[in-house]
This record gives sequence, C-alpha cells and structure tokens, in this order.
Amino acid sequence: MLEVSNLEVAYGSITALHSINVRVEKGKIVTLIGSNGAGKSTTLRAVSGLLKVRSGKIQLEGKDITNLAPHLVVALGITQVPEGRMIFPNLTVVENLQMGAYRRKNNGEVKSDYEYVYSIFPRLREREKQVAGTLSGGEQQMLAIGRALMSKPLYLMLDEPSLGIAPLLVRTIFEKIVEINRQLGITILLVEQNANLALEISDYGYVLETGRVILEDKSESLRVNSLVRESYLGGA
Amino acid sequence: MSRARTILGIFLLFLFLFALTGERPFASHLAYYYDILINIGINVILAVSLNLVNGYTGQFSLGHAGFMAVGAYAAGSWSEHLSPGLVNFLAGSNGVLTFVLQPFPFLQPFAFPTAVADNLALIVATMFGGLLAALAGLAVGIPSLRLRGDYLAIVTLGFGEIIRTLILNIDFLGAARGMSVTGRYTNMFWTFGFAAVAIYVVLGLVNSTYGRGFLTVRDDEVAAEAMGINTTKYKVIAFVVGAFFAGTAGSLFAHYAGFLTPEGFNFFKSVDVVVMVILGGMGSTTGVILAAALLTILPEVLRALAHTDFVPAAQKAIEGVIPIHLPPLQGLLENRLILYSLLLIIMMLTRPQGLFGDLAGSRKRVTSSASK
Amino acid sequence: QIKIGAVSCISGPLSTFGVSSIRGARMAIEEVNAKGGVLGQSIDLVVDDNGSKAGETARIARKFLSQDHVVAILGDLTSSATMEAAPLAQEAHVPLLTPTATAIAVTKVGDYIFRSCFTDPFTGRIMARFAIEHLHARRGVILIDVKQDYSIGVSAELGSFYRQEGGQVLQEFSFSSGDTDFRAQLSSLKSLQPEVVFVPAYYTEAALILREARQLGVKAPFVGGEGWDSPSLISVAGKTAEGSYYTNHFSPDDPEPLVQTFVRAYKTKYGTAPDALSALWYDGAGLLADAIRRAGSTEPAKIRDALATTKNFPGVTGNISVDERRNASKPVVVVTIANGQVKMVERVEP
Amino acid sequence: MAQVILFLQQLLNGLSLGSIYALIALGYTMVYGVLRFINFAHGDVYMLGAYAGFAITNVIYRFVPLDQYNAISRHTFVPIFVCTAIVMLGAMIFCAILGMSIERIAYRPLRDRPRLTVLITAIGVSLFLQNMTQFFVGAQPQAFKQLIPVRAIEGLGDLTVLSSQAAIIISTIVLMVFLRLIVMKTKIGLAMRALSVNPTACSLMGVNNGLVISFTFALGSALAAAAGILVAMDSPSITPLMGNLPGIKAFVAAVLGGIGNIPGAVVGGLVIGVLETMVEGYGFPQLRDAIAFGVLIIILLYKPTGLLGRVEREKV
Amino acid sequence: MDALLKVDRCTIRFGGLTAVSNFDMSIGNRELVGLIGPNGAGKTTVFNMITGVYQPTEGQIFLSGDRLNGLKPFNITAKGIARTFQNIRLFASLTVFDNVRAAFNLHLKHGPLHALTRGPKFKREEADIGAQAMDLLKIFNLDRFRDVMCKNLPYGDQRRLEIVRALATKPRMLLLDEPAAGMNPTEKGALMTLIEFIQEKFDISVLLVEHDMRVVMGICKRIYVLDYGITIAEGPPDEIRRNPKVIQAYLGE
Ligand SMILES: Nc1ncnc2c1ncn2[C@@H]1O[C@H](COP(=O)(O)OP(=O)(O)OP(=O)(O)O)[C@@H](O)[C@H]1O
Ligand SMILES: Nc1ncnc2c1ncn2[C@@H]1O[C@H](COP(=O)(O)OP(=O)(O)OP(=O)(O)O)[C@@H](O)[C@H]1O
Ligand SMILES: [Mg+2]
Ligand SMILES: [Mg+2]
Repeated sequence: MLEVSNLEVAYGSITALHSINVRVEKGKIVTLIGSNGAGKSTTLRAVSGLLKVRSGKIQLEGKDITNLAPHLVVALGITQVPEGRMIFPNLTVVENLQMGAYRRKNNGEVKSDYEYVYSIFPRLREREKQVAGTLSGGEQQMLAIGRALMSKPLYLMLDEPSLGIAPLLVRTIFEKIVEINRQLGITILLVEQNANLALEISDYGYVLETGRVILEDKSESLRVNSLVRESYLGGA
Repeated sequence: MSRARTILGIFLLFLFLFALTGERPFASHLAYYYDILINIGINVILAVSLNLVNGYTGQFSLGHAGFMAVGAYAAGSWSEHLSPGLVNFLAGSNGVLTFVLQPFPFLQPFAFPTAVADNLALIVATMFGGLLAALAGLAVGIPSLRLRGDYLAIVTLGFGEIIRTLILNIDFLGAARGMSVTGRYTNMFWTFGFAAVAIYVVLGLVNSTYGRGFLTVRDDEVAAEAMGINTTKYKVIAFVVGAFFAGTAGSLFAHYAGFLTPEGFNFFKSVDVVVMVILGGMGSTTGVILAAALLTILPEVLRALAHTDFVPAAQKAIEGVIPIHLPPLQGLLENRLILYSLLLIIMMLTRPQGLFGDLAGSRKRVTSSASK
Repeated sequence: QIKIGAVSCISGPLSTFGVSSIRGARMAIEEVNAKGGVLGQSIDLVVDDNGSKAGETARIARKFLSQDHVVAILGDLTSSATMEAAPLAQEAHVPLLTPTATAIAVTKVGDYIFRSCFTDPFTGRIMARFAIEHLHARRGVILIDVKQDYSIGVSAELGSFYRQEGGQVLQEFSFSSGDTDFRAQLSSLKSLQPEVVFVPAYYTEAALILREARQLGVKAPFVGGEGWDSPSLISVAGKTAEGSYYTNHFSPDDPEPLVQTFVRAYKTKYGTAPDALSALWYDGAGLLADAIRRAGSTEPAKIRDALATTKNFPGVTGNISVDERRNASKPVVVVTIANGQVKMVERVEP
Repeated sequence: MAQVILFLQQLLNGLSLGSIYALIALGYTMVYGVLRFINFAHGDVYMLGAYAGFAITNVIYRFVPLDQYNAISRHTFVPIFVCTAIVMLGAMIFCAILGMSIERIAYRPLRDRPRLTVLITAIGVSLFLQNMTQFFVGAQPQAFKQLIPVRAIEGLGDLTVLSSQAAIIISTIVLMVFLRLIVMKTKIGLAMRALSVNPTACSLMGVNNGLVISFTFALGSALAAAAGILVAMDSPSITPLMGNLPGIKAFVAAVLGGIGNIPGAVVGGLVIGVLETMVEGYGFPQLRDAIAFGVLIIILLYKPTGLLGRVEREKV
Repeated sequence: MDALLKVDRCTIRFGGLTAVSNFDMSIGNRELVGLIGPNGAGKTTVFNMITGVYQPTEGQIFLSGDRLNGLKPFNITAKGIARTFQNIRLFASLTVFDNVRAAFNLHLKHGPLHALTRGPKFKREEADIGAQAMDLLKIFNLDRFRDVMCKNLPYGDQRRLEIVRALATKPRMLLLDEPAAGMNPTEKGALMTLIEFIQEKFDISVLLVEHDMRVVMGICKRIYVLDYGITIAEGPPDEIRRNPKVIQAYLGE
C-alpha cells in the first residue's frame, strides 16, 4: 500500500499542496481528478522524490519513503509516467525502452517485456530505430508508458496518459491500463483530466482542488456525485 | 523610464560641470582612483552592450574584445594618422581653411581652444571607432545567424582571435610592438557619458514593443518567428549595436591608456566581459553595471590587501599555535588571481542568479506545466 | 623609508618571467637594506602585479605616483607594458628604470625613462655579427615569436644587419609563445638547409624548438639572444642544446666573485639557479638604490640626474654605464652550451 | 620529390599536432555531451595530470634511471613499460579524483541553473587551479623526465616520426574507440546520453544521476591526465599555464567536429592540427590562428553543427 | 468560392519517411475547419508546412492567391497566418501582458530609432498596443494575470494565452494545434464557445487540430481526416462521423 499522509509541498513561497491524504491499496486502480493546477502532478512528483516535501509522510508498505532520492524510489518499485512525457528525444525508441529497464538485471525477462510493450503499442515497433524526438505527440505518449512498463514496477503512476491521444487510442490505453493492473498485478495511481474514463476504470477516486482533497469515494459513487458531474464530467 | 531619465540628466550635468572644472589637478592627486573610475566606465560600456547580445537576445558571443579591438585601433589610428592629415588639409598652413580665411585676417584668432578641440577630436575618433566596430559586428552577425549556442560562441571567439592575429601582422598598427596614441583625450565626462548612452540605448530598445523582439528571440525563436518577428534582423541589430558600443569603449580606452597591444584584446578579455554579464544576472542591466564595477574594483582591493601585513601576521599566529610550516602565504595574495578566482566561484555559488538578476534565476528549467 | 615601486607580471600568461624578475629585485633590495639601506633609510620595494593584462601597468604607475609617492619606478618587464607607464612617469617627473624592456621606443618617451639592459637592435646586431664572423654562416633563417615584441624587435635588426654584412635570410618563420609544437616550421626550415638558425625568443619556446629541431634532423647551429638564459633551457632541451649559442649579459661560469655570490645567494633563497631576468632585475633594483645613494637625496629629479650619470655600476650582468640616450651600455658575451654547462665564447665590449 | 616528402612530413606533423588537440578534445566533448556545458577547467586538469606524472616520474627515477635507456629493446621493454604504466595510472587516478571533486564542489550545486552560470564557475576553477599550481610549484617550466626513449622510428626513409608522436596518435585512436564503445554500447553510456537531455526523466528511470555525472567527470579527467603525460613525453616542458592554449584549441576542435560527438572531437582535432601545420609550413605562418579560425568559421557556416554533428531539426 | 488558404498537393518527407503526401486543402473566408487523424498522421506537420517551419518537399501553398513556399515563418505570419503550438511555446521569461504585446511587433509602425527617442508617436502607439493587448486578454478573461510570469500560469490558461498571442498578430487565418488538450470537459466547453466567438468577432478562418471529438464535431463545419499522411476523408462532421474508414482508423467502434 502506498500512503500519503498530511502531505504539504511548496514551490518556493507558493504552497501547492495543503496537507493531503491519499491511500493507494495494493492491486487497485486509484485516480486523482481535479482541474488545472489542483496539485495532482505535484502529488506524483512528491511521491517520486522530485520535490522536497515540507511536512507530512509518504509510506510504501509501511516504510517511510519521504524525501527519498528519485532513483531509490524507483528501486522500490514506484515508477512514474511524467507529465509532458519526458521521453529522451535524442535516443531511439528502443534506447528509450532500455532506459526504462535501467535497474533490471534479468536479460531474458527484459527481452520478453519488449515484446509485451510492442504488443500493446505496435506503432512503437514500427518506429523502433527512429529518434524519439521526431515522434508525433501520441507516439511519444505511448513510448512514455511503454518505457515505464519496462521497469516492471509494483506501482505505476500515470500523469494524464490520454493527453493528446487520438480517441481510438485513448480507449486502447485505458484498456491496457486495466489489463496491466489485472494481469500483471501492478497497482495504479492515475491522474486524469478525462474524469469520465478515469472513474470508469478505477476503483477509488480523489478529487483535488487548489491543493486540497475536497472529495474522495469509490469511483462508482463519484461518477454519480452531482458536484463531480457538474465540474468534471462536463455536466453530462 | 522618466524618473530614470531625470536621474540620468542630473548625472550628466554633474559630469559636465566636473569636466568644466578641469580634472587634471584632481587626477594628479587621486590619479589611481581616477583610473579605476575610468576603467569602471569602460567596463560598464562593454558589459552593458554585451548584455544586449548575451543577456537580452540570448546569443552567446565570446568575441566582445575583438570588437573592442577594432574600435580601439580604428579610433587610435584615426587620431594618430588620419585625423592629423585631415586637419592639416583643412587648417594647415597651406590648408583649405587658411586659404579661405586669408582675406579675413580678423577671424583667425577664433581658432578652437585646445580643450574644445580635444573633446571634439575624441568624439569624432570614438564615433569612427564605434562605426568600424559596428561594421565588424555586421560582418560577424550576418553569417553567424545560422549558428546556435556553443557554435556561435566559437565563431565569435574565432572572430576575436582573427582580429587579434590580423593586428599582430599589420605593421601600420604596430603589430606586437603596440601602438602609441598620443592624444590622451579621454576623461570622466565622455567615459560616463558614453556609458550613459549605452545604458540608455540598451534599456530604451528593450523596453518597448519593438525591443521586446530581442527577448522573444532569447526565449523561443520558433515561437518568435511564428509571431511574425524577424529573428534574423533582431540578432543582427543586437550584434551591431553591441559591437558599436564595444568599439566606443575601445576608443575611450585607446585615448586613455595611450598605448595599445593586440594582447590586450585577447580571448581572456572577452571572458572578463562575459563574467560581468553573467555575474550581473543576464538581462538585468542594473546587475550588469554593478558587476562591471565590482569586478573592476575587486582586483584592486586584492592588490591593497597584498600590501598589508595582515596575512604574514596571521600566518605567524597560525604557525605559533599549530607547529606546521607553511609556505609564505603572502604569495597567495601577490598572485591576485588565486583569491580572485576563489571569490568568483564563491559568488557564483552563493548568488547563482546574478547579483540582481531575477531573470536568470527564473529562467531555470522547471519540470512544471511549461514543458507539457 | 624610501619607496620604490616595482611592477611586473606576477600572474597571468607571462608569470613565468614575472616571478623571476621580482625575485631578483627583492633580493637586491633586501641586500641593500641588510647593509643599512641608503641615506640612512631602508628601501621599501612596493611590488605590484599587472596580471599580464593590458592597461594594468598604467593603473599601477598611477597608484605608485599618486598613492605610494614612490621616488622611482622599476619596471615593467615587457616593452609594451612599460610603454603604458613611461609617459606617466615622464609627466610626473619620476624616474622609471626598466631592467628588461628592450624596445628602442621605450627610452625615447622622455628624459626620465631609463633602461639597464640591451636594446633589441643591439642584440640583433650581435647575433648577426657572431653568425658571420664566428660561424661563417651566410645562409640563415629566423624563427620569430610574433606574440612577443622582444622577438619582433630583435629579429628586425638582426635580419637587416645580417643582410648588410653579406648574409642571406632564406626565410623567416613565425610561431606564438605558448605553442609546444614547432615541427611544421622546422620541417620546412630543414628543407632549406640553412647554415645557421636564429631564434630570438624566450627560453620557454627555445628549449622545445631545439629539441624538436634536432629530433627532425636539423644540423645547423642555433643562435639565440639573452631571452634564452635560464636553467630550464638546458634541463628541458637536454643534449639537444649542445653546441648552440646565445648572447647574454653575463655567464654564470664567470669567475667574478660578484656573480658567484649572487648565484649562490639566489639558490639558497629560492631553490633554483637564477635566470637572466632575475639577474637583470637584481641589477636594476641595485642600480636604483645606487642612484639614490649618489643623488644624496630622495628627490626624483636628483635621482634622475644620478641615474643619467651612472658609470661602471658593477652589476652581475656586467658593468653598466648609462649612455646619452638613457640606455645601458655594457659588455655583451656570447655563450655556448657544452656538456650541459654554459661556456663563454666571446666578449664584446660596448 | 623532395617537395613530396616535405608535404608528407608536414602531413605527419599535422596529424601528430592534431592528435594532441584531439586527445584533449575527447575529454571536453565527453563532459559536454553529458552536461551540455563547456568545462573550462579541463585544460587545467590536463596540466595537473602532467604535473602529477612529473612528480611520480621523479619518484620513480630514484629507483629506475629511465634516461639510461636509449631504445626499447628486449631488456628495457619491461621496466619502461611498467614505469610508464605506473605514471599513467597514478596521474589518471589523481585527476579522476580531482575531476570528481571539482564537479562536487563547484558545479553540482549549480546543476539546475542556466549553463552559463556554471561556465563562470568553471572559469573560476580554471584560474584557481593554474594559479594555485603556480603558487606551489612555481611559474618556471619544469623538465619532464624521459619515460619512453624518444627517437625517430626507423625505416621511413626521409620522413621523421618520433616514438612519442606515434604514441600520441595511437593513443588517440584507441581512446576514441574505447570512449565511443562506453558511450554507445554500455548501460552507463546510455544513461549519460539520456541524462544530457533530461536529468529529471533520467532519475525517474532509476538512474543515480550524481553517480553518472561523477563517472563522466572521472573519465574525462583521467583522459585529460593521459593527454597531459603523452604531450609531456613529446615536449617535456610543463608549466602551470600549459593548459590554456591547448584548452582553447581543443574546445575549438570539439566544436568543429560537432560538440558532444566523440569521433567528431578527433576529426576536429586532426583537421585543426593539419590545417595549422600546412598554413605554417607553406606560406602564411603569421596568419596561422587567423586562417585556422577562418576555415573553422567557413566550415561551421556550411555545416552549422560541426563536421560530424547531427543536424537536429527541432520538432515543433 | 475563392479560397483563403489553399494547400496544393503538398508532400513532405523526412529522410525515408513520408509524413504527409499529396495533401490538398482549401479553406474559405470565415470558415471553421477541422483536421483530425490518429497520432502521427501528420497534422502538426501540415501546420508546420503552412507556417513555413518546414518546407514541403513537393507542392505549393497559397494564401489568397499569394504563394507561400520559400517564405520564412515571420513572412507568412505577416501575410496573415497565425498559429498555436501543440507543445506550449510561450515566451517563458515575459509576463502575460508582454507575451501579448510582443506579438504586436509585426504591425509596429515605429522602429528602433523611435524606441530610443520616445517621441509622441511612439508613446501613442505603445499606449494603443497596451490597450489592444488588454482588450484581447479581457476576452479570454486573462487580464487578471496581466503581470504574472506566463510560466506560472495554470496549464489551461497557458494554452489560452497562446491563442491570445496568435490573435495579436491580427491574422486572417488561425491554426490551433490541440487547444483543448489537458482541459477538463467543462473547460473544453468554454473553449468551444470562445473559438466560435473569436472566429466571428475577428472575422477569421480557423483550422483546428484536436483529438476531442466533442470539440471538433461541435464547432467545425468541415473536417479533413489524415491517416499516415494521406487524406482519407473530407466533409461535414456528420459524414465524417459515419465514414467507415475514419471509424476504422481513428474513431473506433
Ligand atoms: N515548477 C513550478 N513552480 C512554481 N509553481 C508551480 C510549479 N509547478 C506547479 N506549480 C503550481 O503548483 C500548483 C499545482 O500544480 P500541478 O502541476 O500539481 O497541478 P495539476 O493538478 O497537475 O494541474 P494540470 O492539470 O495543469 O496538470 C499550481 O498552482 C501550479 O501553478
Ligand atoms: N522533423 C521530423 N523528422 C522526422 N520525422 C518527423 C519529423 N516531424 C514529424 N515527423 C514524423 O512525421 C509523422 C507525423 O508527425 P506529426 O507530428 O505531424 O503527427 P500529428 O498528426 O500531429 O500527431 P499527434 O496527434 O500525435 O500530434 C510522425 O510519424 C513523426 O514521427
Ligand atoms: Mg498536472
Ligand atoms: Mg500533432
């Protein structure tokens, strides 16, 4: 279980998170929704160790991982698909995937994982030798997810995976997220603007607003919550 | 801007009065401080003008000393060779003016008093130096525009070295022997006058819709072009204006020092100016001015320190307490570059955003939404 | 206390030379002070560093004149730096004595400017004459360090005098101080088959030039100027320095007790043998102290007059007299390197 | 015929001069490739490498008088080889540690800052190293004692190639291949390349950025040390300022070849070396720097990312 | 109808890859047209060709009959085409206000000398530009951020600021590359209204690339569909929605 308690994070003088609590049960899909600047990405960054936590605690299976260096967080099995994709533009597609598997030793397993990633995103296989910087936006998003899978995480945090993705593929990606969760047993923390889809596939959801959790519940309950419907589901 | 202009006006007036009261007596008693002040003025011109290129337009130029050299040698040889010929042609005993004035003997006493003539000579020479340097700026600017970052840096560095090598081979300019400039016309008024003009031009350009173009080139060339901004033109203008003022600084230096050597304009001189710009905080004119002053004064402070007994005394004290034998630490001070470099490192580590520059600091890459 | 300002390049690219120079000057003044100073006062040598930067020497001269109120200025090391300070000293009527600036123009600045070394043309002429008369070499090449005014100055006169005396300059090659690879020039040079190679440059480059020339198989003898004089020339060039000649102020094998004491004292103090720069600055500083003593006053104008009438000052670089152009006139020696030692070949009186 | 030989000789001279630039440029390019900043202190690490080698050699001379050996033969091979290896390794380790410490102290705190900021500290470090060295060992040139007997290689007719030159050329090529392999074929090389564009993303892949950067500096500095010693063997006069000029030239070489590109550094170094030599050997010796830079500028204008640099079309 | 923008059989290749081939498009005055297609279909590349960032390998582009090939991006903007970027490219060190004012540079009547002399003409124009910039910001409700550094804006606002900036160049043709990306459904709804509003108010044509079908279908009158650089369909939204090729390649189901 990944547990964030009373987390407070600031960018200089601007406090971005005011004491938030988030629990991600093992094996579940948990989603964070909220409008722009709510603090969703900030939460993920803090968990990954990219930001200094001002106060509060982050625990992984009872172990305190607050302010741990990012590479050590990854070593413990938490991988992030960051906002803005952050693929390595000067490396080829394969090399990007290799970077994903950076901490892994077992070559046989890694090999079969390439195949797995390519089976999810066949486009990547077509572009295998292309320099990633010249990929289209959507292709880059696929690469970012594929790269994260290569690290064989226990916990996968996805920051807006549907951003800039064609509708057909959005559905695919969400299906794959569920698949990854079910088949590989990877726990997922999903940040999404597309709240509809996110709540559809997740078990539990948090609604963030200006750095605070204003609502949390089972996903099916959130989907019928009037506040959520009005503000995040476009009133649909 | 208007308040700044008032301050500027008062400042210039002050300088002008100062120029009128005559600075020779002042200079002879405090010649050393006078020298430092003049050098501050010259360095301010150099740093502020380089800041237009490096700080505001985001082009990394390492050849400012080259433009300064062009200005210095052009202005110097103007005063030494060209101008006397011209003056002779106009006002010499067989000159045009004499010929014209011949029928009017009563006009002849109204020749220029020397003070006026000196100042005039300085302006003309300085404009000449500035213009030639600007021309060099154009020559470097246009072809270099295809280049970015470190590639541009190397080309500008190369340009500076080429200028230096050429001067080393032109006998007319004295080659390695150096060139004497007899007219030491430079004074406080013109040095700070030109510094003020440089500051005014750079700030005036940048603080306008027109000049915002420089900043957009720095931030994002692709977006700037997409907003209809001719990035090429802006870069060339930055180079030309920067070079012009470097040239004027060169001329002021030439007419102050009275002696020029190619080695005075080597790569390390360019680096000195770059250090001022970065320490000042790129794109912050106030910071850059302060940095120019600070970096001119600092070596002198270290020089003064080397003459005190402080260090040997401290050493004796230390050796008294701990039984070790250190090499004479006074040498640490005598070689001022040791302390200077240390201070440089410390300043950068403690104030990486520059003395004042909020810009350089805020321009650091953030992993936030901007990169989405 | 009597203040003398000394300015040289203690840091920066020319520090190799500047450090030596100041060591020499310091030693001279310390010796004078140890003997009770002059006029009953000790001398305070105010040392300042120009960082090998243009413009700094002028500032230091202004500081000497307006802040420290020195009675005389010693320096600078290079001609170009001295040219910055000379007009200021002249204007202020404070004598300036440079122990090493060899360009003719320096002492032409005015009657307060002196030098205690040879001028470039003089050195050039001695080198040329030696090659013709002693080596009977009429086909020569010159290697010039274009970055050093010293090198340019010497080679100009050297070339024209050599031609005048019937020699033929096959080609002039150039390099820049700081270079370590001279094979391009030396390969071309070798193909010209010269009878003598002139290298009017500093020992830093000359040593490497000798090495590389011999390695490439250049057989002709090399002739240099006083810029060669340094223990490190022999230690770097090793055997390849054998049989080369250079003009010098003095020869360390000079049995003259004055020289021997100096060399010994210098070694004890600094751990290395002195080079020409140390010796010249040692003499320069000594000469100034002597002039003050003879002037019997610390008035700059009187010191100037005393300097102008210097006759046979016994320096380690020879007996120095000051001529009417305020240049030093002193004997020059031509030395050769044999078995790792410097040997005198010829002595030319002024 | 003599003209042809002279030309070949000049070409060889140029290649050996160029190899020196290339050797130093390799370290430059290596650090640049990862951190995207010009490590101005590299030339000074090179200088300190030479001084470290100088010190070790002097110690070795107490036990083995290497200058007694006039040639490499069956008897002398082992002592010469062993001693040279000791000197090399010692200096390389010294510089590797030095390089890592410089990075730790002076560059790391500024890692999130614009690159130009770090450039200034690098200049500061460079000045500091030069002048401290001068303070401790003096400004006078020191004679680097002989390690390998330097003599002309036989059997080349009228052409002269010295053993030291050959050593430089061979080392340059070997080191280039070695570095290229590290960067392109190993995991840490991959991490270096990834780090160069996005350190944050790199750490999210589980890479210990600090370690990779330290490694890069260690490697680059060890290379500089090797270069320092090789050059000192060839022209055995070392001074505290010896890193300045080659440092700039190597920087130029690295940019000419396409900065960050390892074979590019070598190509750039060789081009500059040959160019300088030819200009000097034929015709316009005084204009050497001007012409070298002039050609450099023309090449860059024609190919704005250097000879081997990849033309990176920015995807908008 | 005389087309405002006409793309005539444009092809562009990157090395071996043909990113867009034989692309034809014509957009009339005051038209709101969509360009959709799977990721990597070549939509952004089409934008880049039109705006001169890339030169087409083959084919020609016209704006009201003027040929645009070979022109620099800023020339093309001067002719009346403005764009936003898929990856936000604001001027990071400038404030919101200055970002917009910078884009007025194009229509500036004064030059560097006026900027230095600061005469009345200069002052008048500066004031005028300031007022116009504020008007634009008000339309987008960004005026409250006037002096905020643009990189500190929330993401959605940055996207909208890009549109403001593009409008400041006074275009006749506006190209929007995924303006709704990263917005939630409510914000997207507001953006749709806004796009329609500015299209009318400024009397311009808009070419819109967007992956959110609600947005595209909601406001575009005509849609082009690209797949692998080839146009697979063109027509009004209703047709496109039902086109089996489009469903198969892009929409799904
Ligand atoms: N690097 C930064 N520097 C300063 N403030 C920042 C930085 N990154 C984010 N912020 C601020 O912190 C707050 C939370 O931002 P965060 O990126 O976590 O939001 P988000 O919920 O992920 O929104 P979005 O949907 O835009 O991604 C916002 O007010 C934002 O402006
Ligand atoms: N500079 C370039 N060099 C090489 N290939 C490129 C370049 N620019 C684009 N491409 C390729 O062209 C194809 C089209 O890319 P483009 O960015 O136009 O796609 P897109 O339709 O905008 O996709 P998305 O919806 O994901 O943004 C992609 O396969 C991309 O990899
Ligand atoms: Mg976010
Ligand atoms: Mg796109």
